[in-house]
Amino acid sequence: MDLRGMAARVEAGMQLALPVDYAGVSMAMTRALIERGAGDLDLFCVPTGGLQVDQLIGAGLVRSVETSAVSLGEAGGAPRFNQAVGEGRIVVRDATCPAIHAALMAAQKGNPFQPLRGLVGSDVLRFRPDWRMIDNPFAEDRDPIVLIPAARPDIAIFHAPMADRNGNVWIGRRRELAAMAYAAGQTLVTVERIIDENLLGSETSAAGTLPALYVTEIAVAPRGAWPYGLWGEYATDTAEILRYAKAARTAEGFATYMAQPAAGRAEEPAQ
Amino acid sequence: MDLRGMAARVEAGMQLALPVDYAGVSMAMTRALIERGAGDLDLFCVPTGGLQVDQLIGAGLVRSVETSAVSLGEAGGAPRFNQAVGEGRIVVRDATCPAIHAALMAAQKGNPFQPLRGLVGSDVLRFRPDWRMIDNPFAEDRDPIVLIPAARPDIAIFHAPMADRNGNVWIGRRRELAAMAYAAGQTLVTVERIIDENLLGSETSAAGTLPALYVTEIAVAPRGAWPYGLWGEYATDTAEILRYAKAARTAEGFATYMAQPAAGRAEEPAQ
Amino acid sequence: MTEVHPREILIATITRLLDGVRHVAVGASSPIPAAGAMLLRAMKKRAGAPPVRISILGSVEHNFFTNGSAELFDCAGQGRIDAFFLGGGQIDGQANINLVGVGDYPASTPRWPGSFGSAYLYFVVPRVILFREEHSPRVFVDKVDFISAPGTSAPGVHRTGGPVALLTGKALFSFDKTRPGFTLESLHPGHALEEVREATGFAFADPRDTGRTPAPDRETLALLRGQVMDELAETYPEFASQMRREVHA
Amino acid sequence: MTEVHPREILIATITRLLDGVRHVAVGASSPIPAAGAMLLRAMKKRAGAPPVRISILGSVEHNFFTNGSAELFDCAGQGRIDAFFLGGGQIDGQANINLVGVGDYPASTPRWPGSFGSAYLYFVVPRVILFREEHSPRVFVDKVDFISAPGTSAPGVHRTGGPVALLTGKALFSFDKTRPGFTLESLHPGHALEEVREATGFAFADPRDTGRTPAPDRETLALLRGQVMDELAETYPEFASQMRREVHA
Repeated sequence: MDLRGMAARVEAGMQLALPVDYAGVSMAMTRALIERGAGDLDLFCVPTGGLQVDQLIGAGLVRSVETSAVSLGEAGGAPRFNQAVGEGRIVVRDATCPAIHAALMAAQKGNPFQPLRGLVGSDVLRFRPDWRMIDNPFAEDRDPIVLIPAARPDIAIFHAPMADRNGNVWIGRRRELAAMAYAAGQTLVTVERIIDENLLGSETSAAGTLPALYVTEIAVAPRGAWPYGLWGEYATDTAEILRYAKAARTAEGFATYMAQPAAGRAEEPAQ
Repeated sequence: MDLRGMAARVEAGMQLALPVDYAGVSMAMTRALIERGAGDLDLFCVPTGGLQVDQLIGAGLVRSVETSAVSLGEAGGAPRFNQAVGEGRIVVRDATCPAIHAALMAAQKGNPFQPLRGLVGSDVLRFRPDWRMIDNPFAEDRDPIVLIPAARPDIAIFHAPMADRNGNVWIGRRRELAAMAYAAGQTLVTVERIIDENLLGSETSAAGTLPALYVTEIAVAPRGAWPYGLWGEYATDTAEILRYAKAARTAEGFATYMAQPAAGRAEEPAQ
Repeated sequence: MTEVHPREILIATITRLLDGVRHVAVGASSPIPAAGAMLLRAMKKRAGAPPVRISILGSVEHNFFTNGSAELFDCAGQGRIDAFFLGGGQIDGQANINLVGVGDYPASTPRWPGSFGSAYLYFVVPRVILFREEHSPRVFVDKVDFISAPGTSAPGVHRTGGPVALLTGKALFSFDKTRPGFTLESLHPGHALEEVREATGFAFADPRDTGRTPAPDRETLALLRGQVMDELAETYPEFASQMRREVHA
Repeated sequence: MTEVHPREILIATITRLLDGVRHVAVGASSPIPAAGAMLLRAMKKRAGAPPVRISILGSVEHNFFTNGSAELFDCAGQGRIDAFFLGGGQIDGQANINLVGVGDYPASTPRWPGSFGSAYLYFVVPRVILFREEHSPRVFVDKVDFISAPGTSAPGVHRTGGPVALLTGKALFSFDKTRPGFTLESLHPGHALEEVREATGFAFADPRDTGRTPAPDRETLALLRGQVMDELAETYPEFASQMRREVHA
């Protein structure tokens, strides 16, 4: 499968689950999604968003973002996100990290909701009419507790070091990637490489493997997280993220930046 | 730490979480617990019990068992368990496997409860007054759903292939062992061996590692799951389990069996 | 080579009942359901149809799960398991199953192991096949002594799954949840309606045109006795060698 | 070697505030809290006291978690994290914090990244230290524009954690949840009460005997400038080298 073919699975109006900076962002898919052009996307950040979210917003493809935060980390605020929020062009469903995880866990378990402590009295809760507060039925006295409804994203997209020829994907200890795949209808994965060894063939590699059962498509994309890093593979290219942060302060600067080829990433090979 | 020292942490009236046959039962701890003699134990089987549960019951140490099943697998019913149930000498809190997992997940998340589908109309639910049924607050019409309260066992006990010198334990894909440790107040682990490598030192081994943060004590017990098998290490000694099943049909036969040394297990070395 | 073995008819019947599933889960000690699933997989592969995935619980070889023993239930809750098998010490005419014991709970005598995952999986796996070789009045009762999992649920109860068929050593029944009740679909070769009625403690519908449970055709039988038995032997060596002895006797 | 660096006073103050914790979690871009935690760990080790565990989020080197990014929150919910640090674009006199933005939500301008885990961790981590170097009226406001997480909760709300102190570039405050409100504990060297009052947009209690925030003693300073800076450099190389330049200037 190639990136373009995978991007074709994304239809306008779909909800996409995307991982946090350090967990394996498929930056390789970002340009394929922009080229594909399916808009009105609802992004679900697990549990925060960064460069990929900012670029999809900058390209005008995003209708809403559910997230605990969007930022470029050391490079500061996410410029296209911040401007779109200020201009009211996107809806932000502000959450808190464990609420994002709770929503996925509910879907993983086939449950309609998952409880979560905290939140009571916050404006995060006040602006989430889709969340509910009940009294804990096990408590003797009043004990308000929030219920987070299940999130079932249409498509989860992430990048991982490797997959085997059976479609199993090695995610190591980044188990939020498994949580995304369990919850999502489809899961699209880019990887650095395909290996011949069966990842489920040994207990050692199986421990960090997302089984093919949960994986819809895989495409090879060397350095596919760039300019983000990938654990155990390569470090974040902070200079490039700073370059983006500076360029994307204006819509024009963003357009110019995106018109350049992705310098730090090898082109994906035909497969 | 030696087995006797670890067993000394178990006090009368405590709740112990114990894993399923194939996940790493610390059979080595069974005799240490019997020698220790702390009684009135509440056993919490994750999610079913076998030889270890039967032997602790046979030794008269058990007050109650919360479980989805107790059996010796191919060797048939668990004789000491079945007799104790028939004579009303132990309380059985019959559950269903995902309810056991839900109870641990609630504790893992610091939640008072976790919802679970199914169960409605079963006698499993009818005989569990500690569970609650509510109407799903997200549904428009009536939608009954069961809430399972959190289980926070005093001590989790299991056997694993290896631990490192920092106290990290390799559990592979047997993530129910992590769930037990997250939920429990203390976690006691026997292992085949201690390794010099830091299990958190590489992404590959870290993926299957329970961090020392959750581990209270570790003791070396070669072939510590025997006569059960241990994944990637040794197979189940079915003949021995059959021998037990036959012997333990009577209280006398059980006593005779338990008076014999554990033939298939090397004595644990001093550490 | 002998005639068709009675268990080969059971296996081929399971294969028919599973037709169309993408993912079937099988218990660790269920060689006949596993063989039925493997036969389906082999037939679909031969026909170039979409693949069939089989998860055998407790097997290392066929363990496609990596998230501990909770994953099977999560996977079912996600709607990713299309079919599963349940048995029972008692099964009644409303498809209620009892895996706990006989007599007044909690002092059941005999006490059986327990409900395992049935109280959940019966609700969320679309195609549950009840399978019990022993066909006797002590198994098929009018009313189970303990409902590990109910055959049907009241309107409004979330239920995406449930029983579709009951396969025994003597006959095949379908289950109609609206009635609710079992309908005799076919008698296995060598078994008569009167015998089945006497061996069944509950009433069932019995259409006039009840036929014989079909035996697998030659091609299917060859596949079953060859490739499928080889695959089965990896997980159930004793069952596979017993079958081979009896088939070649 | 220069006098004590202002940030060394902050680090040593954090070490004091953390005294007694078994496990402290630190954000990925929080070098001063991390240094304070590392200094505590080194001091406890030297004294032969029970070890202090430090989890640095997003760090590979100091990542003791193996269950994805949910594990920090699970761990806190289990009561296994004793201390954590929170900041805020705005912090008010009731210890409410705002990480979302200024002005009318949702069209906040500026919009900040978002609440991260604050709306949960503030409730369940027993010892939350509010840390913000910038001490100005735009940060310390009378009332935050958006409550990412409230400083206190009504009776009956499950809350095992919350703020114990506020440390800024100018002063140290304690927090009294019964009032609720901050109390000035000490002024850092070089800062006056009047200056702090002008830089703070909320009212705070101001006991007569407010003293100076103590500087670390010689031994502690040596440990901080040696071993702790070496450890810190592994995760925060730029911060550590900047600190070293300024300390040796």
